[in-house]
Amino acid sequence: MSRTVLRVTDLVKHFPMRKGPLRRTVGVLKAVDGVSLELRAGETLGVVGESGCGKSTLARMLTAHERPTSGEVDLLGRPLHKLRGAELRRARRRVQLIFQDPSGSLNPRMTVAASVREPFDVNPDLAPRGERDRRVRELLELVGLGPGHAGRYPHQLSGGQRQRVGIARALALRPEVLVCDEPVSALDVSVQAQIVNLLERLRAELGLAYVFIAHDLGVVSHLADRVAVMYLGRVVETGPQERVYGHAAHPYTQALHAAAPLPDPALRGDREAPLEGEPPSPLDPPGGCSFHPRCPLARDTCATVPPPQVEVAPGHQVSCHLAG
Amino acid sequence: MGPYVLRRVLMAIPVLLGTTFVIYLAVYALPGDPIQALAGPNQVISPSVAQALRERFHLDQPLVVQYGLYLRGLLGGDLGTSFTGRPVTEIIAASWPVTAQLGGTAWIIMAVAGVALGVVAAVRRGAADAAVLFGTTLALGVPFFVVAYVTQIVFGVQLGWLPVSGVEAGWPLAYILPGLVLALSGLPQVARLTRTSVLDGLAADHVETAVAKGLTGTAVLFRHVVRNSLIPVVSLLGVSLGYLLGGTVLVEGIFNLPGLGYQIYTAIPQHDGPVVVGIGTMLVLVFLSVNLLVDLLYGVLDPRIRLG
Amino acid sequence: MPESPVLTVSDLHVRLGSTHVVNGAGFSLAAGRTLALLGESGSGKSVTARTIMGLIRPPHGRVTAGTVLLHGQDLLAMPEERRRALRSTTISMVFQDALSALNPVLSVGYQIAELFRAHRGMSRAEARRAAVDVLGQVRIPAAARRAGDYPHQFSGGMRQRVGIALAIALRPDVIIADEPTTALDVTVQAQILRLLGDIQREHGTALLLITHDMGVVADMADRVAVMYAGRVVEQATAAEVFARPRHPYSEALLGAIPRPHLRGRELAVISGAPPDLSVPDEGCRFRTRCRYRIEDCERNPPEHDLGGGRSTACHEWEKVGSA
Amino acid sequence: MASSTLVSASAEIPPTPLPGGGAWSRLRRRPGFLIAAFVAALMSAMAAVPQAFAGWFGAGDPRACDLVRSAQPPTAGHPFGFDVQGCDLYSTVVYGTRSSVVVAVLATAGMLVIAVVLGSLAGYHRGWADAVIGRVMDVFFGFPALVGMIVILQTLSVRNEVTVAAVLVLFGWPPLARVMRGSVLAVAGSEYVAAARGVGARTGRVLLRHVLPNSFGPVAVLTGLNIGLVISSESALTFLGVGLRTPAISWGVQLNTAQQYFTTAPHLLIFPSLFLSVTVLGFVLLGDALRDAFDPRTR
Repeated sequence: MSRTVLRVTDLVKHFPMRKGPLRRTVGVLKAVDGVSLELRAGETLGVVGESGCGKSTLARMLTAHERPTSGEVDLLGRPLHKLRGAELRRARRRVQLIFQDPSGSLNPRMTVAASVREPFDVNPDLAPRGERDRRVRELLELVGLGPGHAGRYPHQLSGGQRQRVGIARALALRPEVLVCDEPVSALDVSVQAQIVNLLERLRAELGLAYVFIAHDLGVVSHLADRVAVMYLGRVVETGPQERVYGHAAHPYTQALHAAAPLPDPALRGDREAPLEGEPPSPLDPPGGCSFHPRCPLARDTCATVPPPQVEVAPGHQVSCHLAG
Repeated sequence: MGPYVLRRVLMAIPVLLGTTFVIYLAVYALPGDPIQALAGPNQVISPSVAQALRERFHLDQPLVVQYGLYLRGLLGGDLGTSFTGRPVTEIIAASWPVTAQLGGTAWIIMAVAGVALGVVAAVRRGAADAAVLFGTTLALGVPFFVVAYVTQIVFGVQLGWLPVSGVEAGWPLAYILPGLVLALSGLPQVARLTRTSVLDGLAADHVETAVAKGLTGTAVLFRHVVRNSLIPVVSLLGVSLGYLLGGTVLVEGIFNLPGLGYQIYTAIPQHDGPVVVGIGTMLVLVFLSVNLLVDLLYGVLDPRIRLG
Repeated sequence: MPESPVLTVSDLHVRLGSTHVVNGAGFSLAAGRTLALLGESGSGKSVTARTIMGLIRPPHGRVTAGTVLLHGQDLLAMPEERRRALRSTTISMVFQDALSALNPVLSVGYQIAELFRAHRGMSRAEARRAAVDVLGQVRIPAAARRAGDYPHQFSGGMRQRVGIALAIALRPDVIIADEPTTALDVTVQAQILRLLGDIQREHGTALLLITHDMGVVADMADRVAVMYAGRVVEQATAAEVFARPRHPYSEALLGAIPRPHLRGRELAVISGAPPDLSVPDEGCRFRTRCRYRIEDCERNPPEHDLGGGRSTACHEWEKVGSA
Repeated sequence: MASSTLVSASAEIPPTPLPGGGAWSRLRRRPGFLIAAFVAALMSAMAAVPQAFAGWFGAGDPRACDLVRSAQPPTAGHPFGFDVQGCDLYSTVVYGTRSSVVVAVLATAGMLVIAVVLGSLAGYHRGWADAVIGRVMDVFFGFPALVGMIVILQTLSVRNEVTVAAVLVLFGWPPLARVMRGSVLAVAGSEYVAAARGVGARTGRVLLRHVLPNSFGPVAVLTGLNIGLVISSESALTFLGVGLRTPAISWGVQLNTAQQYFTTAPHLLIFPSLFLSVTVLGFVLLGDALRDAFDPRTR
């Protein structure tokens, strides 16, 4: 088994909610509430969940854009959130974030070349001054953009091209891990396929490891080796792709699969009744198992006792009273 | 609604303290002799008057204490005494009705005309829009005390239609011209904000819903466009009162209307500092109170603000 | 086609500014059935829907040609006052983003009651009761109390139920739903789609479902009209399109969706980008990205009727989908 | 068919025309902008080198006065006539441009500096800086501006271009700072700022390369209008007697004097008013043109 590049232990992010002129704290938004994960070199970990489950906050903590309330992200053997200053800047090069909105993640006043060049300018040790332009050209070529695109501004590019620029910029730092936060959700299906293919190819060529975050089960199933399902700030199920897709053990994962419309009219009709209700507010999550108010199988204990984590198969863990 | 009102009222308190403190600092705590500053550079003050004033303003006490005492006096209705010996509150009592009538007239003209012009410009577009934009630019561009003069000469002196000086003719006659001129100080802003706001309103997605519901054009326009668009305008109408209050100094001065602004206007050349500062403070308090009311009204109009 | 159509759009051309957004779109919707209008962004599907509702108006946009027949009457030729009376009563619309589609400063009860007052002449109190009743029909719990709430106080799914309530309140014959679940999470999407399906069955309403999601099409639609560059390039039953597309674009779209058996393989991509619709073009709009391209593609292909209500706009349709 | 992911992107269509980039070319085509820019430039030139303009009709020195000609109407060589002191009104009015424009430029520059610094601080660092700056802004929004300026100016013993400008700044910065704050807030929350941090850029670079260039636009667009309004306020304050004082040559002073003579010598009122109005209008129109060109909503 290959080495672990990213290990997340008990990661928690609570946002105090303040109100009024005195900014009193009126509650705590538990965006991420105790997440532990592991990512091995060259592997793709899919993270699936609905809006508000904390997957974006998780992405921002993995890439040091956000500091956790508690818990640690261990990146290549170094505790990312204990580092400061120059050390932190060096460490975070190894893990880069790909953003969801490709038009928002590029400075509208910088050309493609300037955006991709910025990592070299702020990290002078990456490449000597004279080589930077060549490196920028190589990176653009690597993501499928020609020299003709280098002088353009973001608004002169299509959504897919912008996402390629964002990927090129992240690759400039030679990271080992890319955290992709819904990188294709804003794109049309046909463009989505281009970016998915590109990411797959880069992984093979550069030996990258991905944390691929999405609400779309289909894309994750295509890319991921392992999958983690999040609900209200927690990972409720994690395991190899074929287990989580083929033998989902958590009622929420099962409901997600049932709710996802499949592109095959023949399968219509034999679908289960959709899950009731909507995810509760992370400001006031239900006690016990946080899924119990929507769970079709909930029992009395689910409302009071937090579920234990059960290993139902090798590497396949589920947090549910009914599992196992 | 209750918590919202309470919150707004509580939020007004630091502003009240802040504004009075700024005035206090500028007038009594700037380097130099505040008594001389109040009196102006050329005024000779007898030592006994100066001593009396020094005691009155507690200038021998530490700054915070001074401010505290000043504030207590202020809230107790003490706005100081004119160099003529008359308490400022007395002057205010005698002159506020004129200002209230002038300000009220101007405010109504500004609100009605400003909103109407803005709505017409946004809905009609084309020539109406261009005319409103041109007119508001002109009104913004020509300083309105210049307008005051021109109006006075053309309407009062040349045409002789309306009184151009004093209040003998009473309301409304004596207030029409000065009211119109004063309204000009805020009208362009109101008209322009209304116009942009209605344009935004017309482009809002929920207007398509209203059309898709099969409502008539007027119902869509007034219930779903104008009503929503006026919410930001309401807050500007409060802020615009600030322009009007400042403008009264000029307009009452030029048209000889014996209101609060007129008192400031005549006190300045006489270097009667206490009158300027006292009435100025009074106007600030009026402005703050009106804006508090406007804030509350805002909450009534917009449930997103009220219900958080 | 066996059933009689309630809504027939033919040869529709719409311009927004100098851009020809819709270029000869045509399709028909049978009573009580669901037609999915499928396309990517910029395909003109939303503009087509809004044109049917009469929401595209000068100076922003202009219908330059075409007819929209509702129960045989051309909406585009009708005086505005008659057309207005048909909105919500005969044809209505569910919008994509319910938060922006609802007036933020009016209670949802008021916004629904407005329909009954405008079209049924009900009193304020009667309309209010009717509104609460409709909120109950879309399964909003405690409808009577919630009628007094404002849109921002509802969750995303509940808000879209309000949007549906507005569309079904007056029992129209046709509902146009413009990406009604795109802004929603997958479990909520499933609830909303089921609700739409149930209502359609109960009321016998015809549904024009605008979507970019092939999963939603497979789940909901009886028939599909695939749009590309403002034109319907293929029309067929849902089963037919998924089994054997007859237009290169439909084929490519289907190939681009990740599916279990494609794991570890490259997904099919459509090379290039959609055409610039402000530049006139005599040929097939898809030809620059098409792998079946031949010389004939410089002429815009006619609509080939393949029988059984199936049609495609491709010169080489016989070769498509045979792989 | 699933062939060339990489080639395909390069083959995509050429760029569409810039959405915001055409602003300058749009601007140059507007007659309003050209006139306004001309007036603003002319007035600025007149303020910089009044002697180049004052001598056009022969008499060039505003201080060469002859009480005998007090308040005489226009004559040959003296197109605007004479003021109460018997000075050539044309040259006094020309020289009056200087103090108005100097005050306006000083005040606007001061407001911009404060607005950019405090607005960026509040919008970028949030937290207590934002809270404190917000409360201070609330206090200054709590004044009817002209009243506040009158109260403070009348207690100042030194009143020149600098102190008047300072008081105008004191009451004029909050609206600009609020615009700046909002715009910095939006940019600071954008993903490209996060991305820049992600590749290791430090705060200085993030602010200078990413935040400021993208957030200054809305404030910059307000400067034209602001200069116009400042000139208008300055002349009103001076007119009331709390602004610049004689011997300063200024339109406000001229208008104040003219007040008493307007029935007998209307030219005293007409010419300074005309210059004042044209100047303010020029800058306001300039501001309008800028806003129209950069704000898509107005089109």
